[in-house]
Amino acid sequence: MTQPGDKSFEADIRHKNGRQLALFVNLEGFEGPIDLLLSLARDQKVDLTHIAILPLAEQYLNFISSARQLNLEIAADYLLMAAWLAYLKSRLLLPEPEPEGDEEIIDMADALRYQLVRLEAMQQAAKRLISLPRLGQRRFARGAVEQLCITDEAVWHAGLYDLLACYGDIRSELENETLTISATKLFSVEEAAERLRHLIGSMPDWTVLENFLPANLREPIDRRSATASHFVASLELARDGLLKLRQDAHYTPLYIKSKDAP
Amino acid sequence: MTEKTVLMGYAATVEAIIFASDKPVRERELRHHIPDEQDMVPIIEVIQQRFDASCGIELRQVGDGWAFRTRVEVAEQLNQHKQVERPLSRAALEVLAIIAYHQPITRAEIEEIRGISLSKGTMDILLELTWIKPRGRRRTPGRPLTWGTSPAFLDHFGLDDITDLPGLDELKSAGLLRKGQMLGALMDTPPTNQDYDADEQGDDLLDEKPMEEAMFEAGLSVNSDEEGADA
Amino acid sequence: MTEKTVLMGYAATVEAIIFASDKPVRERELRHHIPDEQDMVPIIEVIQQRFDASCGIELRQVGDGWAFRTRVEVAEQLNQHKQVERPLSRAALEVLAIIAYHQPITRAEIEEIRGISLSKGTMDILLELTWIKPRGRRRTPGRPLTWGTSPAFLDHFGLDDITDLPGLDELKSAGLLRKGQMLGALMDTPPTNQDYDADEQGDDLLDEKPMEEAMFEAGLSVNSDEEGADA
Repeated sequence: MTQPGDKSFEADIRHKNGRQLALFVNLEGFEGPIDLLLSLARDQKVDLTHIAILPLAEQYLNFISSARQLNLEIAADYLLMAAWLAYLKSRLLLPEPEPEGDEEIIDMADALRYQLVRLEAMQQAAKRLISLPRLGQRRFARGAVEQLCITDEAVWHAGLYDLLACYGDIRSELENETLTISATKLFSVEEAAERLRHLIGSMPDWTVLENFLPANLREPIDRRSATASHFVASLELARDGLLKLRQDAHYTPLYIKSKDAP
Repeated sequence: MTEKTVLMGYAATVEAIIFASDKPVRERELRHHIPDEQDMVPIIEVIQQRFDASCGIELRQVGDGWAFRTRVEVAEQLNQHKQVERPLSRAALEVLAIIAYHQPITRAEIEEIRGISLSKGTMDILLELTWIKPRGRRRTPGRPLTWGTSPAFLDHFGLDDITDLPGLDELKSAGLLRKGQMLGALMDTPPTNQDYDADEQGDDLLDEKPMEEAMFEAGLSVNSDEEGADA
Repeated sequence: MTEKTVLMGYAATVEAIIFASDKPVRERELRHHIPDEQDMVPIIEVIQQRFDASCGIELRQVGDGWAFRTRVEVAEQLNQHKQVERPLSRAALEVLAIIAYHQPITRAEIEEIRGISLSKGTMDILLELTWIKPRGRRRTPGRPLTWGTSPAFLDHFGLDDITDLPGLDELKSAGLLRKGQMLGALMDTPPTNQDYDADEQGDDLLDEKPMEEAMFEAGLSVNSDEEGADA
């Protein structure tokens, strides 16, 4: 369904490339990769539902690679799309796709077309929306408001936005405060030494140091803190002659054992 | 087009201009919108005919300009209820937001979150607006009264359900958590909508006359000689 | 007093209340000023007769309320009154259109349609303009909040109802109001269409149909063999 290689068309695209780069020196004018693809697709001047995906993919890839040659910073979204299109292109170019893979690749091309058509529809809807006779532009409300009667509507005025923004502020302040609390959750070396002193007696044989870490460490930062403080504590206890340390090779687990153990 | 139709067309324009203006419109200004040879008087007559005595509004000459005003008879009848709209105080808005997100919540807990004690008037205003209501008592020593939002609150803020309030993550992504945004990744605060389920089903814990006590706590005087104050 | 006179009297009151305000007045508010047994419809009819097409002002229904607005036909004459407004960014406008046509819709779904993540501040602006509001939570894991448009949106864009959105029917029958991500879905995990069925409020602007039907309606060929189409 997708015809690779309408030669004159591709030449046309190459010809256009320079102009396009001049037009969009960077990608900031686009609302994401689909938006960029859509803009490229519009240049083909065909019904989007029948747009040929292969030349479009090539155009996008050329565009991105030219932008890279110019050392423009390209957001990850665009690169991800480029990778995906490169894959799609390679599949579309396979001389004889195996039967079951064929359908999948057609689905992918159709899916891309659908995304383009849908976004195009929404962009047009946005234009129609903004050109409606809007209040304050082509329709007007009463200019001289009269205070007449407000019976059950609140005397005090507050909108949803006010409420949410207010709560946002409250929470922001709370979060700032909680940070200090969470910082104290980190393990001190003294605590770790205390734990090890208590636990080491119940471990008769060599045991990996990590087994001595508290079980309820959910956050990675807590875990790292506990590992560090337990390591330092084990060095201190070994120095004081309370336990023995063993490591078989660089970067391998650290074992500890009570000095009383056999 | 008949002369009448043309006249009606000018009248429509003049009507709209006066309607949209925030102060009386001078005849000189109105003249910009109609041809020089057109007399103003018949246009005003057309409008006054539409806004005749049966209408709630009239076209009136105010100083050297024209304005629409509510007819005195209608206004008098309506002004019996006249109230002036004022923005809710910051304190009241804060308390309301905290109650909305943390309900059922006790007065002490509200004070704890705000780090400041509640002044009498604040709960008072919210109660008067019928935006908050007692939600039963906590099963803790002292059995403190808890507060929650009312259906009137949902109605005023255009919400179908209290769970429609955006959670913390959603506030953050909407750009409404202005400070402390960088902490998001570290903190991982639980979503607030869990809070609603967490507490005991507030409403069935209500004692007999919660409203009275509630109003008392909120600093409102209550006539305690009859039992009419049941919620 | 004849029945007609009584009706005219109510109409005058209702007219005055709506006319006095620059915001839509809710029908519930109007009801406070007329007897319970009085039907609202004939009152509105009386008013609409007065403010007929020859008038520069019209009575418009806005959600569950009413407002007087100048008629579009006289707009050209009113040009000098145009409000200066901050132009909406392209992103904000696109997001507004997507919310309007796809509501209720989650943030993630908006991002899927645009193929890019929403920057902070976009939703914020729309919320501050009071054009969007929360529309309940999806019954899917994480219970994400959905968004829709508000009565203020209808008022601003001069729509009686959300079904009056320009081109809504064509978009719907072209299958272009389908949520969900196509590319990502194909790239990694199969799409889970059932996620979108279970909307809490159930008042999407379209019937939920699987994505492949949407693509079919959009004029895209889909292999209709049993196996191929269930991606």
